[in-house]
Amino acid sequence: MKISKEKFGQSVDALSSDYRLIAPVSEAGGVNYKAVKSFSDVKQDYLNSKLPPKSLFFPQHEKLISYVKNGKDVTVKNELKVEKTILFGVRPCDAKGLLLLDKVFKNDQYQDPYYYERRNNTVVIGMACKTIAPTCFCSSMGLSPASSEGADIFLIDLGDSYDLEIITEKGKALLGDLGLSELTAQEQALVDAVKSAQTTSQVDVSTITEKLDKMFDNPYWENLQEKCLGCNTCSFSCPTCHCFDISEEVCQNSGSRVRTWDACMAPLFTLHGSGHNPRSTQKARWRQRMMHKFNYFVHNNGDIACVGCGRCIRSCPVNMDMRQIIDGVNKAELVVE
Amino acid sequence: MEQNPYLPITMKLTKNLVETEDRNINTFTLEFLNKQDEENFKYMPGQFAELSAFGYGEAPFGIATSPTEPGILKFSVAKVGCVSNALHLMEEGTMVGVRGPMGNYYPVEEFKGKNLVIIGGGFAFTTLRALAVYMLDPAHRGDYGDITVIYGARNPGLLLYKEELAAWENNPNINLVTTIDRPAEGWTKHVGFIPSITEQVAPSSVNTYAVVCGPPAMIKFTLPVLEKLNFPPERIYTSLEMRMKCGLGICGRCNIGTEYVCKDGPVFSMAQLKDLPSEY
Amino acid sequence: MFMEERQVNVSDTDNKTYQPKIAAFLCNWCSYAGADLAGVSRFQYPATIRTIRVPCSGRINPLYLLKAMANGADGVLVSGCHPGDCHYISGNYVARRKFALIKSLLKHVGLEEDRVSFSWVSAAEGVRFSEVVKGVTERVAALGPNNGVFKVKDGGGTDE
Amino acid sequence: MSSVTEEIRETARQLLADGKVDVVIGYEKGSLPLKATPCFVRTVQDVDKLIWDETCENNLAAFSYKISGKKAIITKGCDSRALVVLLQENQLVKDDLYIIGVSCQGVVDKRKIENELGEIIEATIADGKISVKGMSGSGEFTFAEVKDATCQTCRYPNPVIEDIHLGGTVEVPEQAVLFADVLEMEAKSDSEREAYFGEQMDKCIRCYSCRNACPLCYCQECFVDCNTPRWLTGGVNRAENLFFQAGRVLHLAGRCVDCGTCSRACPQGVDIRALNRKMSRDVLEMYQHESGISEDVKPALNVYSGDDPEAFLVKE
Repeated sequence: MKISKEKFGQSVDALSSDYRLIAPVSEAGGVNYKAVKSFSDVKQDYLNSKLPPKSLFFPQHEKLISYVKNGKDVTVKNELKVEKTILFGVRPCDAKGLLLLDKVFKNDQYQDPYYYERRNNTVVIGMACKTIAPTCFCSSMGLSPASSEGADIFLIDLGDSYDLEIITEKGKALLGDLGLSELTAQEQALVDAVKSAQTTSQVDVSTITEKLDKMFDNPYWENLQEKCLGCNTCSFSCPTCHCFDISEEVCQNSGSRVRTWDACMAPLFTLHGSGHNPRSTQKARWRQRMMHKFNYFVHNNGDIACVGCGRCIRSCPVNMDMRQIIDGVNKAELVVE
Repeated sequence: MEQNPYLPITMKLTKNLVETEDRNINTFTLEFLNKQDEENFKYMPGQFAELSAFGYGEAPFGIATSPTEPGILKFSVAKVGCVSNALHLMEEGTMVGVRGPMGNYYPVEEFKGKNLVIIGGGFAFTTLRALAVYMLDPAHRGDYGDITVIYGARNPGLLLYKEELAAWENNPNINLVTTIDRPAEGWTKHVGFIPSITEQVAPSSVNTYAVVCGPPAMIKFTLPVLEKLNFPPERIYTSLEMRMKCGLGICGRCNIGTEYVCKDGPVFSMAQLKDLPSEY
Repeated sequence: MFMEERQVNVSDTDNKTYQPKIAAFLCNWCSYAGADLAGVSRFQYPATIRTIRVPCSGRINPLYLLKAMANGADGVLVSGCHPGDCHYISGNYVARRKFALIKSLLKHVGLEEDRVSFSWVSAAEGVRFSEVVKGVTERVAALGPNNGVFKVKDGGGTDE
Repeated sequence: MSSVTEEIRETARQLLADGKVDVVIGYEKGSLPLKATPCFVRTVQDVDKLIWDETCENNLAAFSYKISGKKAIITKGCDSRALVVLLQENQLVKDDLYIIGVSCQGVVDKRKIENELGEIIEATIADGKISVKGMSGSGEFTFAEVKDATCQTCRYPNPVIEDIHLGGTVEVPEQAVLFADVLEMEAKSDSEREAYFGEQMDKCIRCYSCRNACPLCYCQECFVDCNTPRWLTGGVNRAENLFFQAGRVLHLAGRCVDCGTCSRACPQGVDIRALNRKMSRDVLEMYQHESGISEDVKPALNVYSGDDPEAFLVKE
């Protein structure tokens, strides 16, 4: 079904007293998700954001609690603040990324309130990709440039209008009755073309989990990571990476406990107070990265923790290419004990 | 909204006791401020908690008390980093934060009707103490067979809980063996490393479980001894340490393979560990 | 000694009459004694400095100055021995090169030049010490509270 | 294939076959167009992976102290300067090092191309022309148009230290004014500079790729990771990002060899180099020192002179 961009914008803007609108905008570092005042400020033609929208639910730096000390006493305050939000223009890979993060922030025992309160108060409007970058490989990860998984409302850009699909109840509740019209034959053809598109770049992950089950001690890891600088670029730009650190920020008698993004690529990540480090080499850290995404996560959550957005490939300073590494795993010879 | 697992309860530090002669380990006694907090803090021996020194940070420590000791929690902490240093310097009466209890615990249900040998080295004795106290409690003692504790330290001054150890010496419900690495003046008990002492004094492995905690080197050399004594891996338990931040299985640093030590551990049987990558 | 993790907030803009707060890193062998002399000789100078004694101006790490600014100091004063008079022979000579570069870089990134001051004051120069503090205070006061490029607002959180 | 590539392969083959080195650190073709990637060749069979062209942008000196054993390193002018500093600072054992010098025309700045044509699908380099098929169109560039900013002001394209030199040398173009970019920045007002660097710092996500790519950032514990004392909070904002960058730049003052690898590594396109260049200019102007030119010249901040400039002192 179709809605004109103008009308859609009006509907979204009409909600501005209850919801803030987060959408892609152009800024110095590239396109990113930021709060915008009106729908007209939203950037419509973008490949994908430079950084994934995960920071909306899991900010790079956030206060968990704050406290004030008074002599030997202390008062502790919960710092959780939530605003109702419309997150507009999320690409299929990132929407799927959010579904994967949902599984991280809620496990068999705990639920992370900071993430979930924000998540529950946000409506995700997905947007199909009409252009596909050579480094995109979402089709290999069970997605496609037009997969609506993870979105509450899903749009396909038709120029002056959108093809609009309500995916969830939450999406339905947000916009109410929009007065959608039928697509013309020409538009239908365009929608069909977008829906049938696949990424040009593909890798095979069909057997990777089982393969990795047997690869912890494989020599494949030995030289894989030699050129890796150990920076956090790939993790920070990944829609599913979620490791974090908790630290203290203090000023005189008051302070707060904050969490900040951390990454398994950093040597300090696992360093014990005693000086012992269970993952003391970059080899162990890369193995952890691959194992976590393609094996441990699958065993624990039933899904591969990679969505094929290609950001890590685009931003790596030494051209560590996830597709090649996956390929390498597929080709690696198993060591028979 | 559900309870926020990042929000600590405040507890009062009622005692900051220097535990060892080298002044490297202190035992903190914390008091619950109200009944509600205590009721919410239901724990078992082997679990840990995240202790906050407000202004310095938060770190995970094993709970040294047993749930049979109401009203308080105790932690024995070595001075290694920023949080532990701050705790050591803390005046009695100061409020500290506690999040927990976290992780799993020693399988005291599975131990029922069995003999137990508890083997500890150095300051890893904290949750083992909790386990021993739990089982020695009159309400539970009848559930278990013989209890043997083998506890070693480098020298007599480094043994934790000296008064308690002295009391156990004379307690017919528990067989305590203490050892130090090298002979020392005034020391009349065992001298030697834990693996060799274990070989000498360990009870028969028949119907017996072993719980081993200590520095990696001690564990490494004690396991073969237990194997030699015919303890199967399913009946050897240990508690692991990892760098942890959230304690909730989310922050991503304490995993060994698919298992998060904070959430799925810290107590593992040797049989479980054999199936996991050797990354700890 | 174990280093205190605690951060000290040296900024306090609530005062009605604005008095800048200046973190003063003073060499133990000269400027610190100079400040002492100014004190016992009752040479007046504004109570704007918070003295941090260092063993030598050569001990100054650029991060000290950045951290002071980040925590909200309105100004920073570094003072050491006159060239040639270093207790450790050459500490201040080595420091001098560093200081020139620090000053130049901070100006380059847009920090007001007068927020960071360097001087040589000997143990005998009590009067001069008070003059330096007066001068630095005047210039920093003229700039007003630190809202500069290094000042971290609200503990540093951007929370989004 | 360029003749230098041939020579590199031949030299590497000899070195490995003769057992003179355990590993040759060089470049191979990357997975993306116009991107070479560091590679570590340990066997004669792998030697043919090695390449040399305008896409070899990483500073391989950054790997020199991470890789153990005897190693040969393909070394550009800037890489060689970094090696000199590392040798001066005792981070390397000279006997373990075999420096294969190559003169460098400069490297391609992919971002310049991507800004015009979108993500690159295909590209070829031939006869000084770069033909590119991008997501939003095709185009052809001369090498000069897309040369990395660092390389445009490079004064040391030829290695300053080497065990063997391969290929020809590159003539150093005369620069009328050194550090023209820094002078231009200095000429701006304080608030203009503040605005410029502020915008740059806003982009920074503190991934530390600049630090990790830098051959001279080898501290065991970087000040940003230190927790006693904790210099920086985890906050990612203008002020703290500038604290990080300024702290890093000051630590590199008088050491930075202006290879520009920090700026190239940055995924966010932060102009980190502008800060380093400022320090390099100051060091040159005030102390007449350029780092990493000769092992015999002591680093600027390790020495002093009685009449070093003191213009920075208070007037009192």
